[in-house]
Amino acid sequence: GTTSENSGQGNAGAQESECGGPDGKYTIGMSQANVAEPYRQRMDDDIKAAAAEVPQFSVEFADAQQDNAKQVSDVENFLTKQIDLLIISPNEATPLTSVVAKAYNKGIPVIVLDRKVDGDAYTTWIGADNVEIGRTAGEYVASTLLPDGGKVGEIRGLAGSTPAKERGDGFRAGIEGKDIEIVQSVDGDWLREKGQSQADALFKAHPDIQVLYAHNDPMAEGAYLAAKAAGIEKNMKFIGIDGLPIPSGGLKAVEQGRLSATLIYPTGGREAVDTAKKLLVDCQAVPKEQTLETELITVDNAATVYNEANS
Amino acid sequence: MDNAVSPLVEMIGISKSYGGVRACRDIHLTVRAGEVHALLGENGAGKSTLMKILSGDVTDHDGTVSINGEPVRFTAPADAQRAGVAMIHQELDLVPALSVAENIFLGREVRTRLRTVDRRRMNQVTRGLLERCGVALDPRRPVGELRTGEQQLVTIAKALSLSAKVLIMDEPTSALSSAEVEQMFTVISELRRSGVGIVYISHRMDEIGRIADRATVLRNGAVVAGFDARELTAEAAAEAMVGRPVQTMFRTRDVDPGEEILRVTDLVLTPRRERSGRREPDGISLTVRRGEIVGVGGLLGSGRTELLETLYGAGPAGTLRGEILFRGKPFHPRGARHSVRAGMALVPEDRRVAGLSLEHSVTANTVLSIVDRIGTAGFVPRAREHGAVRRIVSELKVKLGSIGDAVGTLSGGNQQKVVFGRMLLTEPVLLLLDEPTRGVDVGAKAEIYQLLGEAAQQGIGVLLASSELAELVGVCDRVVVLSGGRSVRELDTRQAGEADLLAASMGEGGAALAVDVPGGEA
Amino acid sequence: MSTLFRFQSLFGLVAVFVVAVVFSPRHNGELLFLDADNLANVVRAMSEIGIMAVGMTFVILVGGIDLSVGAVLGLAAVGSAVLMVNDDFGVAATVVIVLLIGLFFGFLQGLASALFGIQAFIVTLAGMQIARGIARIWSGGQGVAIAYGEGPGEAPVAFSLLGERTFNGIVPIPALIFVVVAVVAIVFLRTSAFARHVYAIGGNEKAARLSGVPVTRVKITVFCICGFLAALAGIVHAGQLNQGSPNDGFGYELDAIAAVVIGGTSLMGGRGSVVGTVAGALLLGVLNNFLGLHGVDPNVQLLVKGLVIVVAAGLQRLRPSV
Amino acid sequence: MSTLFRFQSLFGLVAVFVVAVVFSPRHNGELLFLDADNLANVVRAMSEIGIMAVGMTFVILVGGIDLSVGAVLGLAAVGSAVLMVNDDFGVAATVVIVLLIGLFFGFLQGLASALFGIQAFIVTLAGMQIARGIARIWSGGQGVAIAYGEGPGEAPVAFSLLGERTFNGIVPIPALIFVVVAVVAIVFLRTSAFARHVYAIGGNEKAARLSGVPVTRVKITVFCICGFLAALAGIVHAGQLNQGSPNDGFGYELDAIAAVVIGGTSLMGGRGSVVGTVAGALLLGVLNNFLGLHGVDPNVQLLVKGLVIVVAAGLQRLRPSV
Ligand SMILES: Nc1ncnc2c1ncn2[C@@H]1O[C@H](COP(=O)(O)OP(=O)(O)OP(=O)(O)O)[C@@H](O)[C@H]1O
Ligand SMILES: Nc1ncnc2c1ncn2[C@@H]1O[C@H](COP(=O)(O)OP(=O)(O)OP(=O)(O)O)[C@@H](O)[C@H]1O
Ligand SMILES: [Mg+2]
Ligand SMILES: [Mg+2]
Repeated sequence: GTTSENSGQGNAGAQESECGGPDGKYTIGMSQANVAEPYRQRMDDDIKAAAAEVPQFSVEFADAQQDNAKQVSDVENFLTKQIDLLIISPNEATPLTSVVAKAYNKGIPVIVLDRKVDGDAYTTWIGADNVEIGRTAGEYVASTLLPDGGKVGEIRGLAGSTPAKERGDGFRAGIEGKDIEIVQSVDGDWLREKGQSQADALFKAHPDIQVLYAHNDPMAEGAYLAAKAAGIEKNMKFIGIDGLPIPSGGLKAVEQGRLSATLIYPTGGREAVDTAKKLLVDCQAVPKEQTLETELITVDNAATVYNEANS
Repeated sequence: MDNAVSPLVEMIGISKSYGGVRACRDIHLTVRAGEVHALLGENGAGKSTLMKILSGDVTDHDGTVSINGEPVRFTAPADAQRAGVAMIHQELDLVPALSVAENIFLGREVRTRLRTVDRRRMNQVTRGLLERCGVALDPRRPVGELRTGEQQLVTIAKALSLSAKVLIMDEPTSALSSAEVEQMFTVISELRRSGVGIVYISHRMDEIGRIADRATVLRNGAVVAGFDARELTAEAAAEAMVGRPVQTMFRTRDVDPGEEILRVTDLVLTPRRERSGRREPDGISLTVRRGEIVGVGGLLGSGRTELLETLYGAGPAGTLRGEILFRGKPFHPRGARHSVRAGMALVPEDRRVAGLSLEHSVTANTVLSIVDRIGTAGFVPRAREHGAVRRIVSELKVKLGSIGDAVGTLSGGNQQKVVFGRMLLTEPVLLLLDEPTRGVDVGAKAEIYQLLGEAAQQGIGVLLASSELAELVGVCDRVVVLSGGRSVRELDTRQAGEADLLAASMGEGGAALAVDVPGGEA
Repeated sequence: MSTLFRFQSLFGLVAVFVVAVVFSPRHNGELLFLDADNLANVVRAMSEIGIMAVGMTFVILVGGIDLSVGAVLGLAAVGSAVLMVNDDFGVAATVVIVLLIGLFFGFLQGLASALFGIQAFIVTLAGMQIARGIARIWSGGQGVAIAYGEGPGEAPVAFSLLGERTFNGIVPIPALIFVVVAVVAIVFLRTSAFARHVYAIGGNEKAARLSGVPVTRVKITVFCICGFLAALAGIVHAGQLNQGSPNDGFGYELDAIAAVVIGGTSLMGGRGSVVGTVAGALLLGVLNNFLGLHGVDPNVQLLVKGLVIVVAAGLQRLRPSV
Repeated sequence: MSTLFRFQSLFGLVAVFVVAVVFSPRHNGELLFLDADNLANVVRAMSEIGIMAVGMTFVILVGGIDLSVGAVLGLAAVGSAVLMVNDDFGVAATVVIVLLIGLFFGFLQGLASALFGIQAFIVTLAGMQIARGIARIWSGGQGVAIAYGEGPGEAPVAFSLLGERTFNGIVPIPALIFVVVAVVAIVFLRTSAFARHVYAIGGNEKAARLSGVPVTRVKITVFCICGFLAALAGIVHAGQLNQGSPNDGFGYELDAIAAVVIGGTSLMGGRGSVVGTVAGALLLGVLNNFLGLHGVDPNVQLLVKGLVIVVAAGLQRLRPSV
């Protein structure tokens, strides 16, 4: 974990490629871990939209379907085609490290999005901090929703996945020292329907829950549906994470009052294209790490943020 | 000889039940070295079950089996084979995708020194075995490409290859025509001379007198009689089996045939894709009138089955030339459903493969062809359905516990009657029968012939393909003889006998007579 | 004997149910498992799988299999959402169109399998990918949210009924739909001539054909039924979750097949019943609920479910064979 | 005729290959598809599926199916990582233990299916869940990273060979392993008595039993072979990706089955060959590569692959039937 290495310079030593400048045409390969997660589909969409504004860029997408091995092949195919820049949102770190290094060592700039790879054989990493997001959520619950303490139910992401761990740990740090009890945690596998059926059982066992914290918006929405079916949705508040600016996303859910709050987990898609532009067109250096800020969304700012993101 | 002291095989007090059915009850049976012991009995009498016990296929039985005086208890067919007992099964049990040689040596492959399969040696030995059975087949051909009769010969060769001391033959000739049967009898005589004990099961009574030394008759799972086979007449054997004198096997009747319902002229089928093992119609002409039973004769592979399948629309896709007039109108076979609706009905050659869903009830199988017609709005009224089944079951004298029983638990002959009954329920005007009495006991045969007569009486036309000369001569009014997919001759059974039929099938004078049948190449 | 067989297919369900009752967690002395709400939840949670499994039963009875139902559910969910939200169709029109899509998809698969003789496993494996691909393209890859109201971009409120409960707020509508589908299928399979053809084809296809059964037509029809019911499940899914996502229903086909097989229907065709399938689906539902109520570790849940499926299928073997 | 049939199973592969060459994208006039590195990548990418598909061929030849191979691959990958990294086993010991685990898992499934007569589909569907469950529990739910070195917590460097290429850095080791496995299987299936028994059981199980073929033993053995090869694929997987994760190999079983079926092996058993399976796997590999090189939209790729699978399976139907 290198977190403080904002070196300011792209690792120019290993970088043999020359910046082509504004006259070139550039093919960017975007290797996505999977598009079944709305967040990642939105990442692709953001990249597509941002790249459309850069006339020198054309982007090709590959979908690894949650399979590390397929993602390795996808990157290999990009290398065969001799792309000019690789954007990768890795399925997992270790399995993709060597193929990313291979690309990087061939002189292809590599932008790693969201999940990292091991070592430092890449040009830049862009992503958000899940622990930070979890902590923000916890602090919001402690300060605003339950200033006098209370009971919280948690619906976690897929057991064993890193974001689930970090979003859980961060939340606990955020409510540290307050009189807030997490009465039960269940696994929702990131899925809306799983969130719903798990919440069915959760509310059965703990009808007195005051806040429901879900590791993503779809599970929070599922829990809301379960509460509504049980007729107790007015007795509690729902918080999710992701805040995707799409019609089925968390921003709309907050705006329409189903969720009390969500925290933006930025996709980094636009930032990745901006970075690519700096590297290929503007011939500028980029920092090794670019951490994206989260934003707390409540009914006050939900509509504004949604419209901004889709303008 | 020591077989006077202890017989080759001694089965004592053998009993075996399937659920409520007692297939064998306290049976005693001995087989001596160098004898052919015929096992007779109606369908379902327990012959196959008894022999499956001897060959280690059925193992949960009561009673003891001794080989050469040694009590044995087989747990698998392989055990029995090691002890020198081989069985030719009633249902041809071969693997279609494997070659003839691979089938013969299945489970006992010849290996090279590298432990790999020694194909050359296996093919060589197989060639010899097949020669002994009087058939020239390439040992490398997949068995699935062979005709039923050829497959039966392969199973015989397979049994020979075991060099067994005891050889059980369960209806080995049911798919063979007379020439192959003769060859097989030669083989059996050889085996007998070399001291092999043979158990021979057949429903063809004429065979018993010719080759058997002794005969044991089973009825309802129990031994009811033992004979010296040389003194056994077909009538006496039949009576012992059925328990009462069997009425005249063949009908004696004189019907005035009515209008013509089928006229086939110069039928030729060119299949879209060649399928090996088939002999498609290649110039067939014949007619069938109401109330008439027309036989289709010919040697193994002369194209009888293919003719019936083509008429019924159940053969392979292809171009038809020539003309079919059915009930006076041109008929274009479009598939079984279409033919059934038009008034045709086919009783296929192999009831297990093409006739019945063995796990399903007698009811479900019997009404299958009319199930979408007996009700309204696509629903099946139970009462009417059961009524129809009960009526046909009692008309055909099907022996069963209840009509809800799985059809697979019936004996072969009764299964055949169920297929027959299903087709009768469709009220056809033309019945196409393909070897309808194969594996059927004398009693049931007589009943089926009677049914045929009654059907004809009611104005149905029948086209009957058979390998049994006696059946063709005894049951049919006329017989059309096929050879190589062509109709080569037509005989009137009032004048011609079995010998004429055989001669015509073998093609003696066939070339000359082919002129009788117009067309052919045209 | 056939009574015994039917009884056996319910045996596993009863056993699991009893275990769930006996070991139910308590709350203020009440058995949580037997709570009316909880039981309603069990049925609601299984209703989509159950509806699909009923259709699957038909396909399996003719000796086929349909791996595409999960993807068709996703496609139908997407279709429901897109048609109502983006294209402003009414509920009735949407439902009809989506059901027809499912039916047509089943039809194409039936055609490929019955007419061209390609094995159903492979046809529907491909169909699964194709349905997912279409759903992804149609939805733009994202779940389409269903908001209710009168305006453009909003779905008619009537559709939200699918997320509601009736009879004093106890019986979930999806559960009711499941029950109706099951009852219709049970009656149909017991009394119709079509059902006889289905069983006959599964029992011996060649014999059925020679007996005049329209084999190809029946086979195509069962695939149509299966596609239709998968689409119905997809509509229910969209209504329950207020969203249609192209990823919905992932892996559901295996649950549906498991329900059918646990219910005693043979994958070789020719034997089985919808009653068994319903029992199989409920067994899986009770099992899920039981493991969930106890908060069993999800990994252990996988193990337990695997074992229960094998044991349940093994019990079926005890039925009398011919 | 059997030559023709063998030719036909390669026909699809040749067709797809020719299309891939003709429509290959170019770079400086070179055909990118025919680039040695690219061809090596194609084989490398298919090597795991290929190895599993060889084992699957045996199971399918006896009329069975094994849905658990993907999960067993994951279990084996986890096992390799955990044993070397956490438990400090050497490469040889690890490989042997993991292969034995795969073999034993196959053995248990074979036992349940052959001895107790539970349908292979359902046994291995359950086996799939069980293997995943075990893998999750064993790994703690997380992928276990494999770092190389001499210290504790590091895997022996020898294992990293699996990620390397040989013969001037051209031929990937996994591809080599795949070729060896395929050649051994082809020779074995052509020459051994065991293979005759496998075909016989698939073609007519009753006939095989009556001929004295040890049916139960052969059936259990093919499941052992399949489990063994799935574990081998898992080891290769771990070596290629430097990690063993319990989620690895998800859905691979369907690719493996598709490779077998495209290769002309009948799911009914009794007919088919490993040559065909290899051709089927390569066809899928070339197809993936072709679609990837052209940057075809991933959703459209789903559609195209589905269609190609159906067409390829349909082509197999043209072979002469017996
Ligand atoms: N597997 C089985 N399950 C149930 N009943 C059976 C089974 N096999 C045979 N039977 C019954 O046992 C009895 C004897 O059958 P078996 O096959 O021995 O008769 P068979 O004398 O060989 O008749 P056939 O001349 O028709 O071949 C019959 O009533 C039959 O229905
Ligand atoms: N390889 C095959 N492919 C398709 N059908 C076959 C094949 N082999 C045999 N058959 C069908 O099975 C039937 C049974 O063959 P069999 O050897 O019993 O012929 P047969 O009845 O003695 O001769 P005939 O042709 O005179 O009826 C064949 O006539 C044919 O219809
Ligand atoms: Mg018999
Ligand atoms: Mg014939």
